[in-house]
Amino acid sequence: MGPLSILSEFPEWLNLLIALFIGIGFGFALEQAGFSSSRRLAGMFYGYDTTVLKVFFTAAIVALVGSQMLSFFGLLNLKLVYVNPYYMNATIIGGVIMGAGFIMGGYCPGTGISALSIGKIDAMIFLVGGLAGAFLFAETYPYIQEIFLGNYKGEMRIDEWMGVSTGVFTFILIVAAVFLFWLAELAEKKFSRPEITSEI
Amino acid sequence: MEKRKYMNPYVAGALLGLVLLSAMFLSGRGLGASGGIKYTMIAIVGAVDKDHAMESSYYSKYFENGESPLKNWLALEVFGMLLGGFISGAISQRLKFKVEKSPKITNRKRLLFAFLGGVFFVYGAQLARGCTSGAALSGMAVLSVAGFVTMIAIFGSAYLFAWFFRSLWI
Amino acid sequence: MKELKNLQYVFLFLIIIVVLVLVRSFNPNLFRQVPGTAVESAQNNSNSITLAQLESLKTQYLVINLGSGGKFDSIRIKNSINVPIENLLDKKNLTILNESKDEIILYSADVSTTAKAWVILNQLGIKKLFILAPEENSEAFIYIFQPDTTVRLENDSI
Amino acid sequence: MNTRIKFSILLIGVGIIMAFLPFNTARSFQLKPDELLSKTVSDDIYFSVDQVARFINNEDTTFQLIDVRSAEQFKVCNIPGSINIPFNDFSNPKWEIYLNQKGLKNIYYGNGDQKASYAWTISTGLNYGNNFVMKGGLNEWYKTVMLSQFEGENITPRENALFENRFNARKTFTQINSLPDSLKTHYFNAKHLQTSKLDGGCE
Repeated sequence: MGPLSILSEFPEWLNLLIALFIGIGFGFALEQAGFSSSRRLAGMFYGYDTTVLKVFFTAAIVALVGSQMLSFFGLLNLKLVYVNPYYMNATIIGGVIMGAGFIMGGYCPGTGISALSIGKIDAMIFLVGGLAGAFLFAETYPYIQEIFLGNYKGEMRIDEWMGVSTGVFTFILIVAAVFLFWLAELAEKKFSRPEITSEI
Repeated sequence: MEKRKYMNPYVAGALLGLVLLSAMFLSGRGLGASGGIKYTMIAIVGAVDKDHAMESSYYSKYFENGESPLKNWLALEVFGMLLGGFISGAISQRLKFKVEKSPKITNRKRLLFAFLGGVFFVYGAQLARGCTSGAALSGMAVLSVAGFVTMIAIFGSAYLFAWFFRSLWI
Repeated sequence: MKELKNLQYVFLFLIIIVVLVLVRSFNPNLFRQVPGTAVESAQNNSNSITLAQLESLKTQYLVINLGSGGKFDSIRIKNSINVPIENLLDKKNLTILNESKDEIILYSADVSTTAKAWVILNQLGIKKLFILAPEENSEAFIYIFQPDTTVRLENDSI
Repeated sequence: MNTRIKFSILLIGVGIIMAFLPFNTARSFQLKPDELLSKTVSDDIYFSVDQVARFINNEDTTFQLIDVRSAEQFKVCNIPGSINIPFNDFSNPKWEIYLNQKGLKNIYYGNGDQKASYAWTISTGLNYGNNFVMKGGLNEWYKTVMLSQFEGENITPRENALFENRFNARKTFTQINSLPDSLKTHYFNAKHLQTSKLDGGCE
């Protein structure tokens, strides 16, 4: 019965070892998906390569369905799985800033790390910028505390918020994803840029 | 060099989903990347200017227990990511030092924007309590509203800004 | 046909999940209700019934005595059946409870035993389930607290 | 047939199964019925009022008392240090951080045993750690701790200790409950214990 580290009260070193192995799997999956290439990631926003959408939605749905199924079979206590708290202002403003950073840098932190591991120099500079960004945040923290803590909505869950059951919401999400996959492959044909896709 | 082929995106997505699922099952939490960057930064600040770190209300909480900020789930996970990416790159023969950019721009311009992008992205990630992996992906997998809103905000704003930065990429 | 052949692993996977879900769905040893239903049904003692109410009840009812051993027989009600709390979830007893269309009334010498059994059965989805209230309302405060403003807090007591 | 179509069919199939899952056990009792029943019949789940009085005199911080009576009753008097979670509001998720923790023993009490036993069964069923009931509730507390007097000629050391314990608890109870409301709140806040939160996210 999971989460194992909480219910079996794992010692700290074991939990950290798990983190290391999860990280290896995470880095491997990102690199294999081609997320180590900034031009491939940027393709999402110009339509010539939509790998991001496909990987992102497939991964979220697999994890969502998997965790719900494990919970249904009594193997995972979802109450003990962390649910991100929703601070409306911070989430929206932070998300918009992240979007701008994404299109400028061509990476997000996770993909940047995966790109660094195969020797992309631009990814290294991106991560140095990331360190600077984190430093900047720490130093400006007293001034933006109000935004950071404002409009707290708790650990809100979207199925409860919409008033449908988890299963029905999952189904809606899957249908939306399948539709987006279809749209994405159409876009790849319409906006194709063979001169870029052949290089990456 | 032979043609480097990536994994099918759906298969890779399923693999990533299984990694996320095992993080939930084993540790009761999602994945994260910007957190690892934050802990690295805190460790650097702690090493360079310990006094400043102890004074600031932001840093001091990470030094309270007297252990290195790098002895942390997220920091270890990010270290694992480097290993995992390296293994994958080695298997698929993609290990190579290079600056990846559109041929139409200079190296200097690419690196400048990469730096700026990093500053923006991680600043935003700190504000939103997570990046694409920590907030959007992991959040969506547990159906948190925060996850969906982060995802929409990131991609929505990136599409909005894409037009201004198109010369960087196409 | 060729296309279906391509999908054989997909269908195999789906069929396995369906079978597992069905097996799980018919597992009797599983709580399915949300605890909120128990809290709601027990609001303001609406799940309790007094002896007088019971005797004036027109419909059929089934009285379950949860006492075992020495605790049995503190009150005597005709037509009651004895189900010691240890055996509450035996298949035979659960069948009786599940198939009963009448009101089910639980009682035992100790109100806490009845209360715990009530929550368990409520969460198993058994309807029309009541507790036989003890003589006097056990949840009323029978004493009156008199504030004593003359006592001063001593420093060591906080 | 390409991978997208295969994956789409697979995901939609799983989605249909998910939409028709007959029940959602995520918020139901985590214990199996037979496991819960075997805990129910055990006698280890009770604390006597004298034991609770001793906890209070020793300022024991390993337990928290949970008063499941209504807010009005709680305001009139309560055992010092307890927190009020009215049973009518028991399933409100905001209480979960107090109830679902492993560090402290949760001791439930009402006026009698009925509501505390409901609360005990629900918390135990949800697999929250360390649940207990103060046997007899506040009525028993009043009868034993507040009103009992020693009667007889010779007092044994054992009885002496017992009555001293009751007497001290009685004093604390009267003192705290005689305070004006503002000071009472202050006292509770001082006793308020931090509960741990789940780890996760990118923080």
